[in-house]
This record gives sequence, C-alpha cells and structure tokens, in this order.
Amino acid sequence: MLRLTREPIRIDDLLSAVGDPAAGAVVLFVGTTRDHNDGRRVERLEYEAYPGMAEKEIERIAEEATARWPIARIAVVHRTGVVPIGDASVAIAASSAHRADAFAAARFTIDRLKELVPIWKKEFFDGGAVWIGDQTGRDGSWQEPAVVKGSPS
Amino acid sequence: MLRLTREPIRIDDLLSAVGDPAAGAVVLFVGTTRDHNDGRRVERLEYEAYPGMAEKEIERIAEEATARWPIARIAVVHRTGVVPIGDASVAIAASSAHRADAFAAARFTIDRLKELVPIWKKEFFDGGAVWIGDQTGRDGSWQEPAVVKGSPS
Amino acid sequence: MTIRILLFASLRERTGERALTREVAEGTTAADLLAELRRDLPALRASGRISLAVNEEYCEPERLLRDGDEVALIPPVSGGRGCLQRERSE
Amino acid sequence: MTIRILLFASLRERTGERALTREVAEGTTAADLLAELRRDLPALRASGRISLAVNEEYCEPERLLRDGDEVALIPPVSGGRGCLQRERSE
Repeated sequence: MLRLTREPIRIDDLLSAVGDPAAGAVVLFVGTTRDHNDGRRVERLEYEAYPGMAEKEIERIAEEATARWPIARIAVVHRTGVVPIGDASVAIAASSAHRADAFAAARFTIDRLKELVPIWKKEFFDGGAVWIGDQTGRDGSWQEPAVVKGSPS
Repeated sequence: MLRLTREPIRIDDLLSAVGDPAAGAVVLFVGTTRDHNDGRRVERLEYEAYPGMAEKEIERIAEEATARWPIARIAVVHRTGVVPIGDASVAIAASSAHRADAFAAARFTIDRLKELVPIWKKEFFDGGAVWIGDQTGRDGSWQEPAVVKGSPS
Repeated sequence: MTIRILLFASLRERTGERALTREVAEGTTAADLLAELRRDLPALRASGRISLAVNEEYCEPERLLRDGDEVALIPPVSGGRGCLQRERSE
Repeated sequence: MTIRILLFASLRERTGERALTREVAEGTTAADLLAELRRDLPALRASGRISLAVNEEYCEPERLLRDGDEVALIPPVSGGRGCLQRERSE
C-alpha cells in the first residue's frame, strides 16, 4: 500500500497491509496537523502534490527501505487537499521480525519522504497563509536552484 | 492509558489516548505473535504477569520517557493470557510535537519494558512448550541471582 | 522541441500558471530552461530554491531536454527542511 | 516475621507453588530468604537467574525484610535478553 489519497487516512488499513505472521514487530508513524507552528495558531493545512512523481518517489523510498533493512512489509499513505487539525496527513507502517529493523525503516522512510517527495504544505493561520519551506533569500535575490546530486540507481 | 489487559488490544484506543492537537507526530509500536522462533514453528504464546508490579513498572517507565523527551502523551498496553499468532501482545504509542522525540520515546519504552516489566512469555510449539528467557546455567548449577543495581529515584 | 512545464504550490500561485508549453532549441538543458523561465516570469525570481524534475524524476541541471519532455519546477517540499538533496547511500 | 513469597512462570511450574508463606528471623535479607528457598525447593536450583522484588519493587540482595513483606522471585522477563538490570541514567 503505497499511495496518495484525498480521503481521511485509515490507520487500520495500513496496519492490515503490513500484517504478516512472520513479523513480530510493527512500527507506525503518523504525522498529524498541529494547531500551532512558529508561534502561529494554525487553522488548517492544505497539501498539494505532483501526483505521478510523488507516488514514484514513495515507491522508490519504500524499495530503498526494503533493501536496507530485513523488513517484511511497508505501507505509506499521504493525504492531499485540506487536512483539518488533528487529522493525519501522512502515515507509514513497517513490519519486521525484530523491532530494531521496523523502527529504523519507518524512521528512514518518513525522513526521506519529507525530504524528497513532491508534496507541498500550505499553512492557513489567523490572518494569512504560507507555503511551508517557501522562504525567499534574505535579500530577495535569486538563489541557484538546489539540484539533485547523484541519479537513482 | 497504561495497563494490562486479557482482551485483544485495540490499537485505535491507544491512538486516541495519545491524540493531542499540539502533537504533530505519533509513533506506535506493536509487538505481535510470530509464527516461528529459533527455528521452531510457534502455535501460540501465553503471557503471565505479576500484575501489580507490572503496572507499576510500566508507569515508572512511562514517567521516565516523559522526563527524558518532550512528549505530549504516552500509552502502553500489554496483553496477558493466550495470544494467538498475529495478535498484538504489546502496544506502545507516543505523541510529540516533533517526530524524533516520538520515535525515541517509543523505542526507549519498548526496550525498557522488555527488560524490566515482570511479564513472562511461554511459547507453545509443535511438541512442547518453553518459557522464553528461562535458560538454566550451562552445567545446571545455581547462578547468583541478577539483582538490580541502583534503586529508583 | 516542445516542452511541457509544470508549476506547483508557491510557484503556481505566484506566476498564476499551473502548466506552460514552450518551444526550445535543440541542446537546451534543464538549467537553461529554468534560466529562460526566470527571465520571462519575474514572479519566479523572488522564489527560494527550486529543484527540477524531468518526466517525474529529479534531474541534474545539465540534463539535455528532449522533445515532449515534462519539466517540473519543484519548490521546497513539505518537510520544510530547505533544499532537496538525494543522498543515496548506494 | 511472616513473609509472603510469590513465584511466577517457570519457577511456579517447576516448584508447583504459586505462593508460599514463611517465618523468618529478624535480620533476614532478601538474599538470605532466596538461599533458604533454594535449600528447601530443589526445583529452584535448576533455574537460571532470578531477580527479587519486595512489595512490587526490584530490590538489592541486602535488603532487610520486614514482617508482612511480599517477596517475588522473578525469572528473566519476556524480552528474553537475559538478566534484569535497571540502569537508570539519572
């Protein structure tokens, strides 16, 4: 289960997806919408994705996690569109025979996802809205684009 | 929510228990009954607890996790009695503003729990049963008891 | 060569464009295209870091474009940790 | 002094006892009690490491027992990682 959805994320579906009689450990990460950020009171979040590429990147990251740790199964679901406070925007589940591997794979997957998957978060607060990560250079000048080092294998 | 139960563990209850609008990250660990161990095919597991002490130790570990990391809430449920293959025997959920803390607290809590909480696991396999961890000394002789260093603060 | 360009999130809002089509010369690289775009779309100049993807895959700036390529301009993703870097360990 | 003793898991099964009551002399420590028990209950001698708890808390072997104490003999717990060690960092 590796996908984007516009519906509320059903955690049970992820846990079922990684269930495996050979796996003694399941680690689940859920990212939820906080009611504050940078001292602002957040009203809601909205996520926009580049759908085809986002799903490809999620698959690639899941493959990488599976290659690095002896995990049984992995599931990743990211919600797009408006996500109310307290709701899950992203959920990742990994199962393995031993807990160290499940923890490592889940942690790796959410870190990579936040870094690489083309999904953007717009924060709506009292008095405005901002795209998270969209900071301009200090002097407003153009910065060289950050390009990707090393193409995937 | 820090407790023992003889009923199936309801993961949704743990997730609800740690839900907090100020927490952007939830990490859940679920330990399930594997169908094999040490090359044996496992039929079922049975957990026995020293109930009063087990709950006290769980509370102590949760307090320690809360003191060490800025977590919002933590939940720990351990099942006792017969646990069929694939069912959860233990579940831990921790929520926090940032994911690194939720991961660290959940990992710490399950590691400490497995080390300290007086709950014992009996493995039933084809042709026998064994209490996990109950290895006698190599020569069958008496070993000095492992005593606890440093009393809790 | 005809190139399709996609803009997302802050870049989409600032430029008012979700998708563009441009004709470019043979030998144009991804970086060349981005330079052309920032010349023509002043809104892009005030943006922070932008990464590039060709046909749904992150690319190097010197990547040569081909007719029919889909180029995406990718502002920092939701992790908000600054620039994108694929640091594959393999 | 009257001491209540609890046995769990493999210790309970081997000895056939879940709980015992013993009279001990003033000045008896937890370790003394364990030594007495292994003298009287041969099944305990074949067991691996045993930790001790008094009144639902892990204790040092030199802990002096008091009338009415509940002493638990604790075989390795379900983590199966060998002996119990509380290594509090504070």
